[in-house]
Amino acid sequence: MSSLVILILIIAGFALLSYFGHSINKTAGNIAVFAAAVLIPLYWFTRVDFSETVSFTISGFQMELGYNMYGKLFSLIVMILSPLALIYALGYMKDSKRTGTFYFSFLFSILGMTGILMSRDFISLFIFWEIMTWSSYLLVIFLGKDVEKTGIRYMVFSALGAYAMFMAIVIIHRNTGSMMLNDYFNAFGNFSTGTKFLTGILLMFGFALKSAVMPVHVWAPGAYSNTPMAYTSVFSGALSKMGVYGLGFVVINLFAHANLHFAGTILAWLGAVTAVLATFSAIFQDDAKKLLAYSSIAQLGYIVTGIGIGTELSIFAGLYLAVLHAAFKGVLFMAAGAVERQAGSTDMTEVTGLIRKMPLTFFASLVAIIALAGVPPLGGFVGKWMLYESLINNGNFLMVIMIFLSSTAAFLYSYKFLFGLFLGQEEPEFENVKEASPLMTIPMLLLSVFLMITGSFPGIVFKYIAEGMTDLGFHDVNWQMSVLTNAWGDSVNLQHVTLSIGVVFVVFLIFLTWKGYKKTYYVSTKDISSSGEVIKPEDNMTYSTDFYKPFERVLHPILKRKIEKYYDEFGEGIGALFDFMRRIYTGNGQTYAFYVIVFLVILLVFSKNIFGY
Amino acid sequence: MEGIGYKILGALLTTLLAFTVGMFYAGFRRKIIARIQNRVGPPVYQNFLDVLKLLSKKTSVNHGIMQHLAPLWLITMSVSTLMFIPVLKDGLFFTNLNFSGDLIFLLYIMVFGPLGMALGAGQTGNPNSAIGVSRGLTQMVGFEIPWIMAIVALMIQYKTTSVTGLLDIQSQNGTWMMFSSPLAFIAALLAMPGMFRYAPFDIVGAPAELASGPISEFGGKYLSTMMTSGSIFAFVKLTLYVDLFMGGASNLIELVIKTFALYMYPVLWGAVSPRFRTEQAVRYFWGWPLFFGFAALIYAAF
Amino acid sequence: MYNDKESQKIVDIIQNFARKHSLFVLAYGTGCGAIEIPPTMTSRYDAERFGIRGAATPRQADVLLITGYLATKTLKRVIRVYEQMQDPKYVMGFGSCAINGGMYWDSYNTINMLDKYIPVDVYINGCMPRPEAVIAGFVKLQKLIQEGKADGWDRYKKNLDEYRANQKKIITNWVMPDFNR
Amino acid sequence: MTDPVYFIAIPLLTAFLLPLFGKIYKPLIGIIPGLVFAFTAYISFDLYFNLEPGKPVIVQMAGWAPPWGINLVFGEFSGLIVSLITFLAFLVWVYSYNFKKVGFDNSKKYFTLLMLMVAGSIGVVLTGDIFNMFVFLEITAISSYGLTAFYKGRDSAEAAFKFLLIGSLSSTFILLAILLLYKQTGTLNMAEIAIKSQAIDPKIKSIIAILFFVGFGIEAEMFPLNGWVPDAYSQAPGPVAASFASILAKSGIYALIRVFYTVLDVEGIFNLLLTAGLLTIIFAEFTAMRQTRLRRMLAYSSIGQMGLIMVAFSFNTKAGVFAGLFLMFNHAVIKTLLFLASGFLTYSTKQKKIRDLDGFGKIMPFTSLMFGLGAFAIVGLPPFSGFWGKLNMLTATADSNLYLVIALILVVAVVEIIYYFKVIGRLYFRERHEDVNIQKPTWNAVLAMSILALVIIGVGLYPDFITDYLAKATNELFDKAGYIKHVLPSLSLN
Repeated sequence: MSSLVILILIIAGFALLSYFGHSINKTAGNIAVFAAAVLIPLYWFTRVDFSETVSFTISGFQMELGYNMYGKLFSLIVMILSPLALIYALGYMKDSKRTGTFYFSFLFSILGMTGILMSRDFISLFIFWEIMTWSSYLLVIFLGKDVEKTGIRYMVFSALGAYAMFMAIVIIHRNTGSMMLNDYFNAFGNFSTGTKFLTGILLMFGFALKSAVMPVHVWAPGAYSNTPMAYTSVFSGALSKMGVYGLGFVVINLFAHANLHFAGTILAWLGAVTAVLATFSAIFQDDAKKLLAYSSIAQLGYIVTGIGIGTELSIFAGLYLAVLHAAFKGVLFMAAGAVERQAGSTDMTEVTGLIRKMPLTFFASLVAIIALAGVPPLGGFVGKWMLYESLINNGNFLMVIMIFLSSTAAFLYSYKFLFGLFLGQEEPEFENVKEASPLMTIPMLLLSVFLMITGSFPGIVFKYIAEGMTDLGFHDVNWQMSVLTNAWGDSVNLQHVTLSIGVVFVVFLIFLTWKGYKKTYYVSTKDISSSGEVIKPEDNMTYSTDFYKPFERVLHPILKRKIEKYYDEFGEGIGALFDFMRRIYTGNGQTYAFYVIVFLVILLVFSKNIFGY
Repeated sequence: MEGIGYKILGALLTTLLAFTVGMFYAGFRRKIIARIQNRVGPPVYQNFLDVLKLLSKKTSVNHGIMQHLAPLWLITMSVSTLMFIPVLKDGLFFTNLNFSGDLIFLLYIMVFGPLGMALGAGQTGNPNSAIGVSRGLTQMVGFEIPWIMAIVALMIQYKTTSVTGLLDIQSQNGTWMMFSSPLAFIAALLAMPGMFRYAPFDIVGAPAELASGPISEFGGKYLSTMMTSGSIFAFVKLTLYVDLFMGGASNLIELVIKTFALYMYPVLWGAVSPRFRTEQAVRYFWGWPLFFGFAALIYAAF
Repeated sequence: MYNDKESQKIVDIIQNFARKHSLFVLAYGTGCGAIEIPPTMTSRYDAERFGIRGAATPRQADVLLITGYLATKTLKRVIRVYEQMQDPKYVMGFGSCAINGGMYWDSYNTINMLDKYIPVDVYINGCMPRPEAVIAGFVKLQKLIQEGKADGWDRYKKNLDEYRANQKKIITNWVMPDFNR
Repeated sequence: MTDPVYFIAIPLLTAFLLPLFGKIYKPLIGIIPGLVFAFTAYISFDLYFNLEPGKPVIVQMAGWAPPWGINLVFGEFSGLIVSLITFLAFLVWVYSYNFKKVGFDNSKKYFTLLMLMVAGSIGVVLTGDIFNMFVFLEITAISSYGLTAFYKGRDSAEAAFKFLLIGSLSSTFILLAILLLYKQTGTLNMAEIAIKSQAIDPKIKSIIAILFFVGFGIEAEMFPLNGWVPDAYSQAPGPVAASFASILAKSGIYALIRVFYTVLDVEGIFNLLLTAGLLTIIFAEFTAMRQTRLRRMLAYSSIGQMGLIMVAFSFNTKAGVFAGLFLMFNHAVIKTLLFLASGFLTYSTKQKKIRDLDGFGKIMPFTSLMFGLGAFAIVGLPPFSGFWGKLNMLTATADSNLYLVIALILVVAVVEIIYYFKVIGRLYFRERHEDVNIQKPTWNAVLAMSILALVIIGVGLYPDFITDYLAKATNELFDKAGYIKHVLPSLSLN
């Protein structure tokens, strides 16, 4: 049997095994999950043959599975992030109920993602897409919070996206008679203009929705923050990348080849607007999970912008950011989950001063935040740099400014996240908080090590991206292990950067620590200069409510219009319409009989119009 | 250019130069403000004494590892940024690593320090520090935008993103960019006082309301490191402006004259200004500076 | 204990020179002397020419100015502020109130001798001292620092028990964090 | 042994003899119908799998050859539907064999009526005589009225009365149409009418078509003729609602298709069917969304599915018919599962409100799982059978260049997702109310639901289990000449 099919079967098997294992007892289930976390990537890395294809025909539709290098790049994200998240989940979900369902859905969503990335035809793509959607839906509502609002919103928007794709798929089938992706790409140039736009835009809509592009992002904040954090790291890190994956091949394979660049530009603009507005929203969140959710949307905005611009460097940047975003957002959601589990809340106005209680979690978050903010010498900078350079080289100066605005404003929420949870005064309430279990910290630390390495040697990721881009039609992409170069020949040598920062840092670290080492005292966070007043342990002086109030005042004119409100109003309007429709069924027999007669009469009267004689 | 020894020596010399010049500039500032207020004012070397005194404090306290590291981040940022800026156009000692970084990189590395500083200030648990950080980050969003617009305008106009490249273009053309792209210069100039955090943009420190804001829990060696970093960073910013808009400098005297002239602008403005509220500051930056930034971009692109 | 200038090491001389010319002042302005600080600092008398400038928090400050009488209630705060300052640190007592209670010598809620509770390096005479006197006090302090004689911080550490005993006589509900340097 | 006559004869006979059996030995009332359903299912499968390609089994009643006698035609199309009906009837019996609310006192009534309904439906599908079809339809309808009023309550009676009112209108129109047809052609045999109908005055033919359309449309739950549906579905017992969806509605749509595909050749009727189907979908699904009671929601959803089937058949293409058949299969299997599961879910709640189901996932895990599975399948999520139906349906629509219809169907599918997932959300992710009494599903109900679930998953994973049969049935439906040739070997289509 083909290794691809075996991979799918292994994941499905582990899903069932975890489910039934958990219905026997927790240990059995956890062993199954752990085995899944180890064996699935092991199989993928060692046994899966990437040149293999499997084709079969179901119900008259030809289907084909097989990796290409572009899919492999994204599979890499899935196959590295998901097992880590699974291991994390073993710690995170230790005391939860219904863990069987959780791991079942978790593994099924991995199955969906794996399947999407190896699909070479629309049918299997759609099938796996839908599997991914419903399994993630089950996880979104897993905690039972806001089932009606968030869950339904997620499902409705996912369905809208999926069905847009579905419509595109059947129209493609109508026009090409085939469901293969390649047939579509090859035939695209010969389509009529209307069909080109219809299929392209519908597909783009479907994928853009998954990557939470404004204005169809509204499902994301609730969905990301309601899901158990163990899954959200995958949700935001890997699952949303499926949208990016799709956008990549739609925008590049279709629009670029058919000279419809402006469609990509529109997408890029949407991405930039998303980045700015989502960042602004993230700044004013009080819940760390919501903050991270909006931040995810913003980061996806960068990625989408990179993809949408469609030059070599910008796609490179987009894909690199996609990989990096998976890593750092994975860490951050895991960290938020660890805090939630250990301290009981992620409300940044309540939780303070955990740094000394959870140092490892803090360290991982710090690394991730630096990467997120794009500050050298960590990996995030590389992606930001390439994105800016590609935009500047391309002359998209307004978009550069928007991305800059967004990423400068990103410092605000980055800081707020670290400050809100880990810094500030220590509270007696959190006196007994312990560091999270090694099952939770080790995945975080592994990912942060990855982020640190990419700061100096992004080439380890570039290699796969360059391979993947051959499938988008960019052959011989130039990359170096640690030198970034733009189209104008300007470059940044990351090793010099790391070296210079590192040397200066170490020199001054030694100086600052050595100088008066014995006379440097640690004092508690209650010992602050407060006009001589002695702060009692129960008084918390940390400033965390309305943290960015001045900025909120500045942005008030922008922020007061919430797109959710329009959707809600639209929903209410539709609801009223439905209510009106419902009135047709009065429950009165005579009325129904009357309808029948009227219908008959109408038909008879208009029979000439209907039948033509 | 060859030889690792020269490189290290050059780096040390540059740092020393930046420190000295920055310290004297700060001293001049105090002196000038004093004279404007009809006072005698401290001697111009006063800041050296301050740093030395703080360094020779016998004890120091911190509230945890982040506070310990915060001054470190600041000075690392200042010195590293300095390494990637061509202090003089060419020469053995003062160009350092400027060939391996570009403007975007500089923009990003320049926020490395403030972020670390903010984390350290956050750990102290002092509400004034947190308020200061909140204000500082907000103000940063304000001034970064026109400043970036100016820079992007230059980059688009001259098709290079490296500082060295922009310097070369200026020496080839024989004109400074403040004349060849005046709109960008105006935008950058209007954003500049925000970067220096002098009045009317001294909302972060604001001794009267925030008890010096983020640094309120830092003393002794920490404060001295931060003051050192601040003076180096002031020099870095001035040199960057000079490199970008005033044709750089080919010897130290030219550099000092140009930077000092430029430095007088935020100083003198600050000497006679009260303080903005945070939102007023952001609104200021998103007003005329933004307009000139847009104008510069449009001028550059078409 | 009192070092002569000759017996100081060269490092100490440099350090003391820096300390002397860079005095960051934290004014504890509860007494009437607080009103004398602004003229001292501003154009008329311009203390900055001596390197004296205000500090916002005790962590950064070198000199603590006790500007007049101290109520028993505020003594606690003064001690707190003093202990938060970094060594070496100096205290200046303003006016008669800080020396012996002044016109409040028999008041039930002011302290009479500041030196019993925290070590005072320089007293400035007067009720209140004019800015000229304040500057004279600073010059005196500078001289003491140069000579290494401004060592109140050292005395406080060495005789902490004695100071604490005195402080606890006044402050009955003692909830201060320990001072253990 | 395997003769199509048994389909009708045995259930009819047993239905009337059932009270007698009950007199002999009471448990026989439960067992005998099972045997009968098992037997009909057996013979229908036996016949169906042994069919020679393109050669229907034709039975002449009472020795009269058509066109004078009544004949039964068990072809690839009708055979498929009959197999489906008998199979589901058997499962409904398995489920309701000891359904608690069907008390022993009433169970003979219940099974009598159920058997009558099944026999009638099979008759409708198999018969080759249009008047006979009317008769069978009446049998089905009348037994359905009885089943609707089974609980004897006020609401049930009202529902049954509405059903009766609309149903009698339906009968009237069909009868009128048959009369007109007979007047014009002088025959009642469908094959012969098919030949002669081309000669009918188009005006009269259009009137006949309209009358048939409205008459069968009522049975097929077409908008705006479907006022009876929600009441009947929600007031009848759970298994009865299931059999309405899987059996009654199927015979209605079958009759509609048979008449318009084979018997009458009317231009324009398919556009009408398309319009009616779309209206049905829109109104039913949008109404379903605002329902607060589970049964009514399912009933409206069922109407919506029927609308979808009508749309599929209205394309008049092979792909369309294939998709329509797939949808019929899905609707029959999945809706039956949903109704069966809802029978236990709403067992002890008087109002049958959706909000009473909070947290049932924990206390009734199996039934909730079945409901969830059915919901996943009916909204068309892979890997369940509903997906393939929808896929075929949409490709057929696209092949007919009806892009707006695709959009409409998909928008409606989103609506469907909303209301089904609301229920799932309540079932699994809400805290349950304090005072709920539940009824654990009996072992036979578990068996029935499991079989249906397995069919759904099996077809979902590998739809080719059934696609061959559907394709054959499609071909047969379009092979009008073949049908006539087999039924009336003496005549031929000129």
